Amino acid sequence: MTPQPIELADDALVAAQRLSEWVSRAPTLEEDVALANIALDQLGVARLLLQSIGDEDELAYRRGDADFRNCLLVELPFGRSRGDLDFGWTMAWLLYLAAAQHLRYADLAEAGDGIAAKAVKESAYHLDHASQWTVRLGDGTAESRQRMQEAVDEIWPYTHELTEGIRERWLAVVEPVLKEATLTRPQDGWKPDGGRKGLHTEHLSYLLAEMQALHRAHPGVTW
Amino acid sequence: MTPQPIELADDALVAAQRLSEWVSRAPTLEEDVALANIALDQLGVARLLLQSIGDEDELAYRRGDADFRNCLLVELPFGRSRGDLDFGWTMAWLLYLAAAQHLRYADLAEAGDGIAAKAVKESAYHLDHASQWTVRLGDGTAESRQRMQEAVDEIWPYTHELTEGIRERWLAVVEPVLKEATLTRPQDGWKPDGGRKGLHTEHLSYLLAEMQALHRAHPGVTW
Amino acid sequence: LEGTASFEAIVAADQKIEPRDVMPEAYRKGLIRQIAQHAHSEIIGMQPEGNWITRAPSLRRKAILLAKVQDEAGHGLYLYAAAETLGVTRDELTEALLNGRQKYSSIFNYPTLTWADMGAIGWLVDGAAIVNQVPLCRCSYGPYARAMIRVCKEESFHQRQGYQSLYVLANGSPAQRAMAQDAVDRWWYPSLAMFGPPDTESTHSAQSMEWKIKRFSNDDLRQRFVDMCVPQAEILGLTLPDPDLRWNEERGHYDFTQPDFEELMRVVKGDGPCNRQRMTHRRRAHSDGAWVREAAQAYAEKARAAKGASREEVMA
Amino acid sequence: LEGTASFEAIVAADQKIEPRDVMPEAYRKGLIRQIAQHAHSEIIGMQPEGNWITRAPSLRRKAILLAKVQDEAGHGLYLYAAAETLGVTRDELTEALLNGRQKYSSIFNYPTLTWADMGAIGWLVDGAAIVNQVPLCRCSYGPYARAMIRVCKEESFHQRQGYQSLYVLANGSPAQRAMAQDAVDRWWYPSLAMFGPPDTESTHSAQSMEWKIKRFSNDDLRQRFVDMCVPQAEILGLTLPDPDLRWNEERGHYDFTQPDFEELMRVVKGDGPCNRQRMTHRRRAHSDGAWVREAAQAYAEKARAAKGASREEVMA
Repeated sequence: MTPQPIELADDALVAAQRLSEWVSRAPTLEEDVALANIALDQLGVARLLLQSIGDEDELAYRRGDADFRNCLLVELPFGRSRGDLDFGWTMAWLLYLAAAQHLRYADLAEAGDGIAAKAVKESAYHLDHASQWTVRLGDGTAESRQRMQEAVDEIWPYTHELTEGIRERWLAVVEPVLKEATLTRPQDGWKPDGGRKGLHTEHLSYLLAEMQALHRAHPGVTW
Repeated sequence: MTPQPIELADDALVAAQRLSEWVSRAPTLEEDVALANIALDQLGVARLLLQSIGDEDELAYRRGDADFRNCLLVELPFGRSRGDLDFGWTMAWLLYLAAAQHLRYADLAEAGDGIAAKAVKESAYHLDHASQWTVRLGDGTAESRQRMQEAVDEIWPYTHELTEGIRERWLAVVEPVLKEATLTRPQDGWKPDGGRKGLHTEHLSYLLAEMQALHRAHPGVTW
Repeated sequence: LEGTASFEAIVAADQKIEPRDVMPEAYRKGLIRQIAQHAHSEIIGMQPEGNWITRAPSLRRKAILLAKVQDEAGHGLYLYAAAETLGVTRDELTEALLNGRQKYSSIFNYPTLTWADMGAIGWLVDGAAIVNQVPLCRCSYGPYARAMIRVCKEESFHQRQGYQSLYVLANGSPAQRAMAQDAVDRWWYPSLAMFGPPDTESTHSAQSMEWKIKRFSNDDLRQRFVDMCVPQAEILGLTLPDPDLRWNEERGHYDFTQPDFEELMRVVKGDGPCNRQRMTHRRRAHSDGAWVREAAQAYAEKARAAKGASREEVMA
Repeated sequence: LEGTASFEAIVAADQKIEPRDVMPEAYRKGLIRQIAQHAHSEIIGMQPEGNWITRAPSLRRKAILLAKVQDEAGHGLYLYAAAETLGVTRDELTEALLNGRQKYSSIFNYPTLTWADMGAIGWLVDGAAIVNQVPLCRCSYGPYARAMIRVCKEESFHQRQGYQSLYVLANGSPAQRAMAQDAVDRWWYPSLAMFGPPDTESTHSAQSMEWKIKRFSNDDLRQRFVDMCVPQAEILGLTLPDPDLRWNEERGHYDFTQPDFEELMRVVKGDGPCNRQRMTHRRRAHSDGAWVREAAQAYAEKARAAKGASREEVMA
């Protein structure tokens, strides 16, 4: 089953919003550049997809959380609690997300979709970036391995919704990375979902409140 | 100089909003009760004062941050960064705030103000609560002393704006508490202000965006 | 009368067992389990409602919600105190919550997604809690029964506030009305599940009945709750999400669709939408507060020592 | 020609000094200080603008702002690389920023209070930066001059975007217009202060001029900036907050009120509205990232060792 454009758009938009939290807070200056770049790519694809559906700002700024169709994974904070910003967690999240996006976009590009043809190249870079960091952190210090294992474990349950219909192909991408990173592949178990039906976590409404506050305070104007 | 009702109202309202962040996160269950109680008191006084000026919800939910007249101290996060929630920091903040509010309300109550007559008793309790914790943490463990000293030092600059016109009387309340807590009384130096003119820190617009998001999303309805 | 015979006589006479009375070990253990689970539920229950305090849409509603969540912390305090009369410490109970050995009510493993959830929780969740808890005010263990009287009084106040808040939404703008209906749709079955598994599968029940801890069966209480809610839903003008809900003249009760007990068991076992989040939140609050509790203890010890020293001075 | 004589000949001939050339120690040190301060300013400068990325009011503006802040990180990278050619490491420079020994531009110690600040910063702050920096594209030190060419190109792109964004606000709703005017009111004097103290009080200037690092005096650049801004403000339809601003026919320049240099000195010394916040943010980002940098280094060492080992195997 192919995901709807709004699903892919909301995945990318919410991912861009989350990634923006990293601005000026990355572990290295190179990573500040890289994370902003990935956020920009996600935002760019989100805009193209939203434009293909309707008015991008209307869709981004005027819908409530129950109208969003992103999977739960992208709305999670980068750590166990709201406000957390853990780099290992972010890389595990990006590994999972980019691997899925890359497969989805590749399928769509093959079917002749122009937006996906652009997006597939970018997501290949995101996947590569996240894979490299997963390996470095998994096979780095004792502390980084422990943090990375915890991150890949904690986010894993949310990958079921993310990879609906492409699970096997996705596993074929992700498992070798975890292996190279000397990390234990998490067990399947709990499979939270609901995002595609608008049933989100408690995190999304906070994310959207911040994103939409200014836009909503000035209805109908041009920026 | 007596502060305007809107200044006292906004101090109490923003303080209540900040204190609400503690709900279900306090170090002990007793403290969960106490912090919620103090937040409720602050909210109660804010409501009475706002009602004396106009429509409480219009004032609380429809003004932007530049229209708020609270002092900068109350809008600070409970720690060095947005999202922090440090208990020692909170108690230092409350010690400074409650000492000032107690003096202000006492003056107004003496001049016959009914709202202040209620508020002065509550602020006496807040002051006592914060004083006790300041002493416990200042004179507790090595870690708690260090954390408490850092908190009293970091928030101190913001007390100049808070105590305009009552500095000496305020010092006469606060200094003995710091002394009993075996803490060093911070040096005067930097004196940030602007809150009374609507020039706030970068923190206030985030606090208000969260507070106002739902109300603003449904203009003109009843709750 | 001494020992267990005395215990049975007291229970038979509908008198209260008090902490110093002799009681069967299974009675004591069962009560600890039940009171602790109840206390933990109050503590964890602060989270889903606490989630909306900073965003409450009017100052009046913010004050009401804040007061309610404060009451929940207070209920936690009474209930831990009641459990402590049975010979456990609050620290032990806290530890049992944090390590997952003791449970809390599964209802709190669902997310609060909109403001209307505050109304629906007040109406349905507090309503179900009251139906469950009112009989406990007459339970055989004195400290628990007395704690429940106080808890139930406050809960029914909360329940009315929740209902009233939902009523305003149900009679508000189309968006508010939709929000209210959506909340009821999401909270109805989880509320029904609060009464536990069907009587055919319920463990512990017979013994609890005999000891007058429990006084009605799960299914009886669930039926009572449904019968209470249907007319209230009509007044609200909201639909309960059960197409098979209808009055059964013969039984003198409403027929209704049972909740999905398999889902209940999944949530109890840890796989509800928010189990991990609630536990992480609780554990983090506990560990973030460790330095504060240690400091308070260190200070108290110093103060005691100083008092002792000055007493010695006086004596010398 | 050798040594300092060669250095002076190159400077005199308007040629570039390159890293391997001999240069006076004061030239090297002064350049390090200046380039480092410039690099640090790019890094700290990400914060005030980063503050509005998550709240940008349209997706297009969000993308523009995100790209701009990304460019600032990129500028930081080129500039640290330019400084490294003078024999310092990036770690040393980072340390000097974090411990406060080296400074960054004081303009970033003011808060960004509204979205209009993004426009005002683009127009005024980037505008002032460009006026300051364009002459540096011809400065005597090759790596710095080349970095500045790239930086200035991107900055002038940002400046146009900021101006355009402010133009939309100035021509928008009354609330947007008020927001734009307020932002200009707050950023005007801090922008004028970016050119540094008046020439009468400026240290280092004469030597920098001689060495062709600096090519115009602070006051000349400030005047150039004012002359540039006045007609732009007219097009925007916004007022610069200076009642004494007027064209002086005789001088062929605008007369204007000087910024409050005492305030500038207070901010430079650490008592601006956001100095502590900016430094805390930077220090926390650095310390939060320590485990990541350590892991990357450990991994790189393992990888090198493995490569070495496999080479040994091949050789054996």
